[in-house]
This record gives sequence, C-alpha cells and structure tokens, in this order.
Amino acid sequence: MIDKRIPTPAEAVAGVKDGDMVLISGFGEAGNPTELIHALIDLGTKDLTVVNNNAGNGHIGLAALLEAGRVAKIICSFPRSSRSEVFQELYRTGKIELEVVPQGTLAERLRAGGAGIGGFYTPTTVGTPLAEGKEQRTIDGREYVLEHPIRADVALIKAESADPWGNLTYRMAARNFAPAMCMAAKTTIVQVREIVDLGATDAEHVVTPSIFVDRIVEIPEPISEAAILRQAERGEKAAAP
Amino acid sequence: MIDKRIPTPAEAVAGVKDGDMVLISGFGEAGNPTELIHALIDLGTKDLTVVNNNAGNGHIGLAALLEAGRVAKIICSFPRSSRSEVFQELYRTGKIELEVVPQGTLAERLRAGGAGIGGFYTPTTVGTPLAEGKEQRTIDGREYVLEHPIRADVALIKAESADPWGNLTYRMAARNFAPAMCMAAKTTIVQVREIVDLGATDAEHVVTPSIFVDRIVEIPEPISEAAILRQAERGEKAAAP
Amino acid sequence: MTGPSNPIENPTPHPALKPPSKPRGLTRDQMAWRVAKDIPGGSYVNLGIGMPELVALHLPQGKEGDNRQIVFHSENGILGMGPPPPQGEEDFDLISAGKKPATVIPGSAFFDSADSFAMIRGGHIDITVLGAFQVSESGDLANWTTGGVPAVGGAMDLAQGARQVFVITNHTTKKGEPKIVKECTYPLTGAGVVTVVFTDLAVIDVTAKGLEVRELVEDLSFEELQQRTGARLSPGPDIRPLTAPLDP
Amino acid sequence: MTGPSNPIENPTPHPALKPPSKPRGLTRDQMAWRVAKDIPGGSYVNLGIGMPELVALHLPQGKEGDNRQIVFHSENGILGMGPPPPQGEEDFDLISAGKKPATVIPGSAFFDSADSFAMIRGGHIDITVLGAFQVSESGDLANWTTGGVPAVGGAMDLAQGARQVFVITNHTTKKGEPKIVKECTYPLTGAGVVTVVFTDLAVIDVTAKGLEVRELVEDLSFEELQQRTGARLSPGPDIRPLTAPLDP
Repeated sequence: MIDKRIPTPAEAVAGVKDGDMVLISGFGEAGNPTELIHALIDLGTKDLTVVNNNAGNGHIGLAALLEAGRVAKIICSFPRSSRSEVFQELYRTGKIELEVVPQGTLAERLRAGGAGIGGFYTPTTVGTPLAEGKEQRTIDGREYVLEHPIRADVALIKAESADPWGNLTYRMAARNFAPAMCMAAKTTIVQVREIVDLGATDAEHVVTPSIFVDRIVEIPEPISEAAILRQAERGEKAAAP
Repeated sequence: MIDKRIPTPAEAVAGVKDGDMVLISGFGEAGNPTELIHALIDLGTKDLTVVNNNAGNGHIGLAALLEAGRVAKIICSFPRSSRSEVFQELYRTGKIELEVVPQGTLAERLRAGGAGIGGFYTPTTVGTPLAEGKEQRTIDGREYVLEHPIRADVALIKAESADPWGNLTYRMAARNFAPAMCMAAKTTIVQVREIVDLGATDAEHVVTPSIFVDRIVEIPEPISEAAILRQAERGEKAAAP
Repeated sequence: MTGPSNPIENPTPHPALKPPSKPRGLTRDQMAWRVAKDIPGGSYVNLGIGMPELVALHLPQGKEGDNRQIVFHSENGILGMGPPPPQGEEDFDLISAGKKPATVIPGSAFFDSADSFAMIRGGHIDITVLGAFQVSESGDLANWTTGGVPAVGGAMDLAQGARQVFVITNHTTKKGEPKIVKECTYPLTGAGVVTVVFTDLAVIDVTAKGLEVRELVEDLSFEELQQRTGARLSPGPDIRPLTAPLDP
Repeated sequence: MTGPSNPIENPTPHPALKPPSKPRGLTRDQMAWRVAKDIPGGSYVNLGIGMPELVALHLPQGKEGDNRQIVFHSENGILGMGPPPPQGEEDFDLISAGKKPATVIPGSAFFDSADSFAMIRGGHIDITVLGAFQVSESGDLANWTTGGVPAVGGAMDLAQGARQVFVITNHTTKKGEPKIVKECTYPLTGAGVVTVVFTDLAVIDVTAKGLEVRELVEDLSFEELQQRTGARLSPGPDIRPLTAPLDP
C-alpha cells in the first residue's frame, strides 16, 4: 500500500510482538512519539528491547512503558536525568538490562542498520571501559573499535508532517534520532502533527523519504512530555511543605 | 573566518597542490563545478588524484582537466560514456591510473571519510572481481567486504545557494555526491549560483551545514556541460558528410 | 490481455505469427509488460538502464489515490521519478541514473548519493529490474563488463541490496548462445542475487532447488526451452503459458 | 581586562582579595572568560554541559559580518545555537544537548543525530570545551562516570572527535585532591585526547613532552601549583600570569 495513513494509534501499532526490538525517537523531551508509546502500552506487548537516547522521564511515554514492566532491555546513551526515577528503580532492583552506547555510536549503529552496513570502525570508546570485549584494530596509525549495526523490528517515530506516502519533515531539534531510526526498522510507524497533500512538501525539503516509512497516523495536538513534566514538578513543589 | 565568500574562482582554488586528492561533485552532467575545475586547470596543479562518479565528457570540465594531463589517477564508478573519449584515450595509452569503485561504496567511503569512520563492511562486490584482495568476513551469516574511507585534500563542489557562512542547498538531482564530498575534504570549495543573506535559508532546509564548507564563490550563470556537449554533438552531426 | 494472436487487433500478420524457425518469443515491450505484471502496487522499484527502463511504461505512475502506484528510485538521488519530459522541457539538473532527462511526480524526494545507496544496500528497494549478460543456475548475475574499460556504476549495489532482483533479458544471445548458464563466464555483478528471470521465452524462478520454469511461451516445449538454456531447468509446480498482449 | 584588582569597580572587597589561605584562583566566570579568549573567531565549538556552558557568555554571538563570530554545535542536531530564550518563549522542540530551552541565530542549521556525530567524529568541530573529574599527564580524560548508573551521552564522541579538547575544571576537588593526575583512577572518557586544561589556578598545555604550564595565577609559585597537582608539570617556554577581569 502506497497510501500509508492509518486512522488511530492503536491500529498503527497493531502487530508489534512480544520480544520485539523497538526504536523510539526523541532526545530528552523533543521528538517523543508519546501517543504511539501509550498505544503500545495499551496493546500489552512485553519483553521488548527498546532503543532510545534516554530512559524516560516522569511517568509518561517511555517511562510509562518501563513502569508497565514491558521492557526487558534498554539500549541508550544517557539513562540518567533528574526525572528518570522509573528507570533508576528498575535498574537498581535488577529488573531491566541496560546497554550504554555513546550517543554518536548509537546514531551510527542505527544508520548502519538502515544502510546495509555489516559493521564499522569508530575511534569512540577506545581506551575506555566501553571498549572492553570489543574487537579493536589499528587503521592508519589510529585505534578503532568495531561496532555492529542495529536492525529493529519496529520504530515508533514522531515527525512534524507527512504526505500520504510518508515523506517526512521534522521540527527543529525534534529531528534527532528519527531519520536514522526510520531507516533501521522493518516496520516504521510515525505519528505526525499534520498529514499534508501529496506534493505539498517540496521534494528538496523532505528529510525522511517515504521509502523508510510504513504507517502514518495524524495526531494534530500531541502531548508535550516537557509541559507535563513541568506541570508535575510545579505540582510537587506546591504540595511540598 | 566565518565569512567564507571569495571573489573569484581563481582565488577560491588557490593553494591546491601538486599530488593532492581532489573530490569533484557531479553525476553525469548534473552538479559539476565546471568553473572551479577550469580555475584549477589555470592554476596548473598536476599529479592529482581525482574522485568523481564518472571520468569526464567531451572536452570540458573534468575531461579538460584530464586532457591537460593533470590527473595521475581517477577513482570513479563509471568511467565509460558516449563522450568519455579523453579518458578512454589516456587509459588505453597507460597515461592514467583507474580505480573502479561501485557507486554506493564510493558514496559510503566518502561519507565514512567525513564522519571519522575507520572502515566499514559492505556486502557490495562480494563474489565479484572487485572484491579481490580485499578483506572479507562473515557477519550474521552474510559475507561482507571491508572498505576504507576516502579523505581528501580538496573538494570542488557545485551547489545552488550558500549563505555567507556556507550553508548549502542543491537543485534536484544535482545534489548527488556533493554532500558526502563536502564532508570528506580538508578544504571544501563551493561554487554556487546564488549567495543569499545569512538566515535566508530556513535552518530546516539546509542540506550541507556550513561546518563542512571552507570557501564559497558565486557563479550566477554557470556553464552547463550538458548544453555544451549537445551543441558540440549537433555541430559534429551538422559537419558530418 | 489475451495473448498475441487476436487477428482483429492485428490484421496484417505479426512476424511472430509466421511459421517460426525461431520460437514465437515475446517482443521487448511484451517482456517489459510481463515484468511489470509481477510488480505489486506500492513497490519501490529501481530500473536498470536499457531494456529495464521499458518496464516503467507498463506501470501506473502519478495517479494520486491509486494504490497500484509504483515509486521509482533513481540511484543519483530521486524517489518518485516520472516519465521523460516533453522535448524542450528538459532540465539538466533533473536526470535519471542513465543520464537522460527525467521528471518527478508529486510525492517525490531528492537526496544525496550516500542516502540513495543506503536505500539500496539497506534492503529498502523492493525490486530492481536489471539486464544481464549471463545468469547462473544459482542466481549469479553477470551484467557489468565483458572486457574493455571497467565501469560498474550502481549495478553491484543494486544486485546485493534490492529485496528482489528481476532480470529481463533475451533467452539467448543474437548468436543463439544461452544466457542462462550453469556458471557465469563473465565477471560477476553479484553471487546468488537473482530471484526471477524474465526472458522472451520463459519466466524462471531462482529457487533453493534450482531454476524453476513458471511460465513458458506456448509454441515451445519444455525440452526445447531446456535446449536453449545452459543450466538445468525444472518445471515449476504450476507451470503456465507465457502470454502478453500484442501491443502492450 | 586588567585583572581582578581594580578597587573602583569593586568597592567592597572581593572574596578573592582577602589574604588567601587558598590561592587567589579564578571564579567560574573568570575561567569561562579565559577559555573563551583561546577560541578563535570563526570556530565551530561544542560546549559540554555545566561549567563549559558559561563559556558561551564570553563569546560574540549572532552579529552578522563579525568574523569573531563563533558557531555553537549542539549534538542533538543544531549548528548556530544561540542564547537561552526569555522566559515564556521556550519551545520544547528547540532544546540544547543539556535539554534546556535554546534558540538559534541566523545562519543556523538543523540535522539529525547521525550527521551531528559525523561532524564530531569526523574532526569538523574545532574545539570542544568539557568538564572533567580527572585529566592525566598524557591527556587522558575522565569525565563521564564515578560509579552508579552509567550514562555517557556524547562525551566519548566529543573527546575523540573534536580537533581540540579544552578542559575547564577547578584545579582540585572541594576536598583539595588534585584533579590533574599521573593516571586517572576514574573510568576514562578518552585516552590522550585533552589539548589544554583551564583551571582556576593555571592554563596547562598537554604536549608531547608532558604537561606545560602556560599561565599561572599571580600569587602562586610554580612549586605551589605543582604541590596541588598529581602529575609532573613543567613551566612552558613563555610562562605568564593568568589574569582575568574581575567581572568578565
């Protein structure tokens, strides 16, 4: 089907299976596909491996997915934040596996997965504990570590606009991991603020071409995780003695 | 200098040295930096290694650089065309070295060079003569060939617009190898049809961010190699008996 | 859609209707039509240069809302390539991988060569249609060089990367030599990459069990096809006549 | 620009002017000012989270035509990051790598994480300014973890990839332990990556010959600096006083 529009988030995430690897776009609170994550929570899928730059904040979105006990393992670069209490608790009690990957290596592993690259050598982590157990080699006098691609079952993505075929644009720094994640998943599911007419996006301005997109659902007024977290913080401060 | 504007092509290519590796953008006759190439011919630099998808057409641009005897080696994916007579003759008489690289591997080697990747594994060429002598390995049951990055001294690039810092846009299929080449060179020299004001290009629509650009020269009405080749062909046909 | 023998549509005898010394094979256009029939709507397709380009003429293009829509990929950085422009409307910045003037349809996107081959190598192109000098029993493809100045372009990336590699080729060379062979003698483009071969005489699937004939032109027996082939063929489980409209 | 001792600008005694038991070190703002002085106009700069962010306050931003302009890179996909927005004008889609509301200046560009780290890893960032738990004699940097939940972010990529790695740090911990050490005891972020260390007491170049003191605060002798340092220092060829304006 070249027309990839799906009416609801529930239908968009249908078919995600227990044990799947799920890529989730977003950096901090910019670019999170919150509605799709909550549809995935409602679907009940478990034993997921999740890839995201972070590990959730507060009790919404990715943090809610963790809190619901659906995630067996998380691959991320920075699981700590002032509001990552759900992840912290799961990690402390041994209920979640963590693979920490440097942010650039994470992005490059996703791109490699999407681009059919079998592995690549990066200087990042050489000489550090994160290089332990990894194959190293010297190329042109410099040390490199071998890193492997990430290829996932599903990507949950937030974008700004899509045409019916799935040509995507993003908004400012909400772009972050989304383009590489769209490439790296077998099924790429995208929530967009606006579905535009075919041809409405200048072909020069398409950031993610439609070939990387499988399903689109329109969420005109997406939840802002940042706004909700700030509200929660104000509420807690107000409630404090 | 954050303002990268240079008045003339001659000043823009100043400093290119004998023996340099020079990346030249373009695919067929779309995206060729013809004015910069001719400035390089005028500069007299020789023993160059040139990277381009092709090997020149007719007697203009890259073909003229070859014809002037300045190129010791060419790295390209497709040196044959109906008008590649200059290259063919140099190759036949042993006056130029040729490294044929699959088009996707060429693009990826350039990107790797620009992205600090020490090498990557690709399935392309496995089982073919172009894999001979290359390191191979099996990853997840699939065979891959190890390929190395290309890092060059200079890139000569054609783009559509630049702001004074060098944020570039391209026009349609003239984009091709330019973004990867801008990344892969120590000095990236760009001819653009138009220099626009700072801020005139929407930050979402920048294709090559300014960090990859060193010098910009405005050529409002660039030579069209395609038009000149067609003219030449018509002339030859008209002159034919 | 009823095969090449309707006398009303074809009042003067079609050359293929004469008593054949050569079998009544498909024309180039009929072969292209036949390939097109196997391309599902919604596919992302890359057509090689030459005969594969004819396939585009038999696929729906640019009709919004038509889920039979195919999106054509051109490795120089286009998704949504349309038909060639009318003469006089060529734009030198908008060319196909074959360096010919092109157009784009609504829903198209431009991108750079690295991204373009990420699509190819990463398995995002559903089908590529390529020409061939030779195809082997195990699906090896030789289509890039027979000697002279080596020039590979994007052929090896496409052969390795596309989910399906369709080959469109005459069954034999002009001299009658088989192009489907036990092992390729020309340098390979890719090993074990071909999924289906569409010739003027047959449609042949490359399977784990070897080459299986799915369709065969009507006036040729399986044995006669085997005689024109340098590799062992077997009849597919559901072998059928290969037919195409006279002027597809 | 004349050092921290102008009584007219500072009628009440600055804490640093009291007879020091601790040496009269630079404040955080003065350290940031001093780092900024070593960043040439036209540089592409990535500032780490925390004290490094203060450096931005001492660099020209967004003045078109000013060749002293610095372009700030934020690893979440921004070149040309500007100062934080006024309260009430935050946009949650425009945040810094530290996840704080940000702005962009004219001449900025947005891109994805893969491209962002291509810039970093590929050596396109001229200078990164990072904090440190420890820096070793050979320029090893430890700044990502001291235990607990591991979290690395982009620190290792920046440490390996930027052409120059400036470290901004107090010379010793709050307990007075040296942060410049013979060998790091904390897990490394990168080995041999630091080029210059800017502390409250000194500016120290990491050279092939070891740590060379380029600048030293005025009321501290070289020997006193060495006592506060866990690694062997040598005076640079042109050692000078480290000074900064009182309220830079």
